[in-house]
Amino acid sequence: MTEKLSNAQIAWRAAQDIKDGAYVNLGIGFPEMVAGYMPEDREAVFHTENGVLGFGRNPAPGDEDWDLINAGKKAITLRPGAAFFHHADSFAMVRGGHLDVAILGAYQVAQTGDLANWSTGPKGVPAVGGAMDLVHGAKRVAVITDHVTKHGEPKLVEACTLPLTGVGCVTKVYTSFAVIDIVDGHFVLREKLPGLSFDDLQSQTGATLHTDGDVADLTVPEL
Amino acid sequence: MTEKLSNAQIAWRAAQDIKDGAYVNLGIGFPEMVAGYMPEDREAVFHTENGVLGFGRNPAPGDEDWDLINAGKKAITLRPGAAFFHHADSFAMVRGGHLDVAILGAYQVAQTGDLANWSTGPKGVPAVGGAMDLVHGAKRVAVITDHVTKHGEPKLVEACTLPLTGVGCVTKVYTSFAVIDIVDGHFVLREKLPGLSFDDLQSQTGATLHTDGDVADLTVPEL
Amino acid sequence: MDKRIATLAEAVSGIPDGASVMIGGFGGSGAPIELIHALIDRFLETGSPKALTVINNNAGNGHVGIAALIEQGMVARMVCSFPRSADPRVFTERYQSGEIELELVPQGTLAERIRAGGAGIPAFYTPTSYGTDLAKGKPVEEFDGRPYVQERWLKADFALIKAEKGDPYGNLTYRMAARNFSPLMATAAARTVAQVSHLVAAGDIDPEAVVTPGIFVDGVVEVADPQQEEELNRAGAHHP
Amino acid sequence: MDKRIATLAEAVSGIPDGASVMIGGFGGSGAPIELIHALIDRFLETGSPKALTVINNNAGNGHVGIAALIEQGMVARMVCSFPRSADPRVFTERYQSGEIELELVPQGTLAERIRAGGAGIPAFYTPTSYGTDLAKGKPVEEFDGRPYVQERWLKADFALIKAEKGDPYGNLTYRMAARNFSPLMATAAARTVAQVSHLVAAGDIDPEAVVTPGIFVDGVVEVADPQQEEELNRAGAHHP
Repeated sequence: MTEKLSNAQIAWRAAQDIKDGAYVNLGIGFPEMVAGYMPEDREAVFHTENGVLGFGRNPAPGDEDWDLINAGKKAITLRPGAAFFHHADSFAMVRGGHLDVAILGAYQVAQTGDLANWSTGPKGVPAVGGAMDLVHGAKRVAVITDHVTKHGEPKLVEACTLPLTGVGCVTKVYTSFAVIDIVDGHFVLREKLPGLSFDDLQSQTGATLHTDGDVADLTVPEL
Repeated sequence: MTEKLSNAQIAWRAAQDIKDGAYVNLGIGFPEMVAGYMPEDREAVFHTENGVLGFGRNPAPGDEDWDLINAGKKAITLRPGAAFFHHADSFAMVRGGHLDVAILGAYQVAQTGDLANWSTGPKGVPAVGGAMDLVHGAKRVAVITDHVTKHGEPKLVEACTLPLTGVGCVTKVYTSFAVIDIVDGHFVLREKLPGLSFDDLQSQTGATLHTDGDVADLTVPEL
Repeated sequence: MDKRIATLAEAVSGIPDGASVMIGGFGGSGAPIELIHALIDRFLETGSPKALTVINNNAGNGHVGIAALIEQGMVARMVCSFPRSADPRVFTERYQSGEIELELVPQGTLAERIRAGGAGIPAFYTPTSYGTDLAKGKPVEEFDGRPYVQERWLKADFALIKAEKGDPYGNLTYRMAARNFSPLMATAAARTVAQVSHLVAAGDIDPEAVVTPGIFVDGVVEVADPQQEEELNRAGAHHP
Repeated sequence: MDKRIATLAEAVSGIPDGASVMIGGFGGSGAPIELIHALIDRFLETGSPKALTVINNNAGNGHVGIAALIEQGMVARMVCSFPRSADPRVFTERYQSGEIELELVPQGTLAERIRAGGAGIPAFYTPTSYGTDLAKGKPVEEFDGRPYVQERWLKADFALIKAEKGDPYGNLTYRMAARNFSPLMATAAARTVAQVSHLVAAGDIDPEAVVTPGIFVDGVVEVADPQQEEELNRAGAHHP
């Protein structure tokens, strides 16, 4: 079993690439962790689909106001400079290219940038939420994900086999093993865990890994 | 020279058909007079394209606030229950069918309901404003106008010769001589000045006048 | 001008079988619980309305609000973006048994379709859903070299929404993230009724602060201390 | 986050020759006179920017604001709905001499095109202008048996707007009917600068009262006692 990053560590790594002053949307669930690892000298403004810009940490249990929630229906708090707006204005921000980055989870990411993250197939109740809007709206769409599924199958693939969320939309993937850019239809490896060989990483990746100059060590703090 | 209604009297007559509780947009200039003749027991809410609902009379000279104007750039006042909104919301009200009636001026009205009221031809600087939106938005589009031009030419015609504002949009015309409905591509005379014969009215009208039952006397107060 | 309605029962009295009803709210925030429950109470007394099409971001949670509406068998069709919740069992069972039809719409497209319905825009183009299963059968057009999907406006017979303040002209304000879809739905329904937590006099809402101008609202009914869906569900509430 | 800009000169420094500039205001209400005059002053000092495309409801009045911008020969093209005013001579002369090109757009279509630009909607359908000269050359499509004209989004390189309050995050409120096109233009320009009558601290604008959220604004510059175009014109003012 290869050493791998925890979800917290993947989130930490993704947070390091968010610039000061960025407007950011974090997908429901795992991506929400990214907010907790912003470098202290940078300020990002977080957007949630349901009409809040500039929200902060979750309140302490018992302090929730359930009219003040995020897209994942978790209670949030406001930071100075926050604003409320309706859903059409909220998605004008998304679709209109006003968000600097959206960080989403994934079932599969293809080397073409295609993303599958909303449906695992015809069984069950389909639910899409705002993901299809985010992938075609934010200036930069990044994915955070385990490198492989629970069953050890690659999540980074040549072409998605699951229903697509968007076509050619993802440009960066932070996984439990590596940091990978998507450039011109290729996975370009930028960072990998120091204890993992290139060949081992390739064997757990469903499409060819390219390099373009040095591959840096992916180093993250204990969290 | 035939007796004819003054602009104030035409405006008065149009005002009598505005129902209590109606949302109303009045075109720039002459149509603005209609607001002054609303029956006292009825309340209409007036809309102006530039983002005000529920405005009232013009302020006294010297009391103007030039950030509070109507589409004709005249200073206005607010009534209780007024609201401000931006231009896209304002035209959502217009285009979305939320106004009960728009009352506009006209160069020509055709028996088909076509309206020409924005351009007298290629000379001069063209200017359209909100007229083209209003004619396809309000639930009812009425015109107030002199029955003939200054040169005695009919303004009610078979087909407009001036550039159109809208196609098949007008359903009622209040003129200096008559009140006329537009029904299935015909002018249907509802009221005429008592001193004017049908034949005389027809001779000053550029398309066939139809009747459908009695033609009432068009009676208005001295104003 | 007086759009005040005295009772919840009266507020929901005009909704017939087969009507399409937009219901405000995102999860529990903004859910007009009292209006929904009044509609259920009417159904329990009279057997109507049923076979409703309900438009909401979600498809109910637990056994109150929209979930309770579904549980009573009043809903034939849901239009929503995310029919999952902490406790989505009521919808899930009806959906899987084929009793309820689902039209799944991306959230931003749902918002924009409703806005378009209210703004008289019959169709628009969006990059959202291009190349996905949700774009199947929809016209695609290229603008400036990029493909877009054509989407149609969405209107409804009724909108039931929750607001914070309302006046007799129908002007409304909202409370925090409870705003969400409600200002859009108010514009897109033939008849919009708002339950307001504070019914105030004309002139008591600053014209600058009005979020939904009264032209979009047909009736306001005061519900002074409204129930919050999330709190009801945490308490395990059922309606009725 | 600090979007405050110290001076008007700095606020307009990045606008190059040939840029498209949305300018807020409807007639004099909402016209960002000081930003426009700062742009003129820059031009008088440096000869730039020129050959601008200006998007505004009107085309200037008298000899201040947009009229003064036109009078200096800085404008190559106007996009507007109503290029008439109490004193439209400056525009009229340049238009009739062929020095300025005019794109005439119905007012509601202008507003909706700008909103579409900000909302990522490349095209939409409207009943407005169907069958008229202003629809010539535009695609027409029928929906539900009624014909509609296809209109494209409108974006700009810059937006110069006037607001009432602004905070360092760029959140804005407006004053009465001075709101008009400005909230839309803020969304549709690559860079939006607002002159604000009151620059307040972060947190001093109630999140419920924000009309333009800061995400749409790149810079705010305080102009504590702004000039009002209508008042300037009534006083016969010229700039410079």
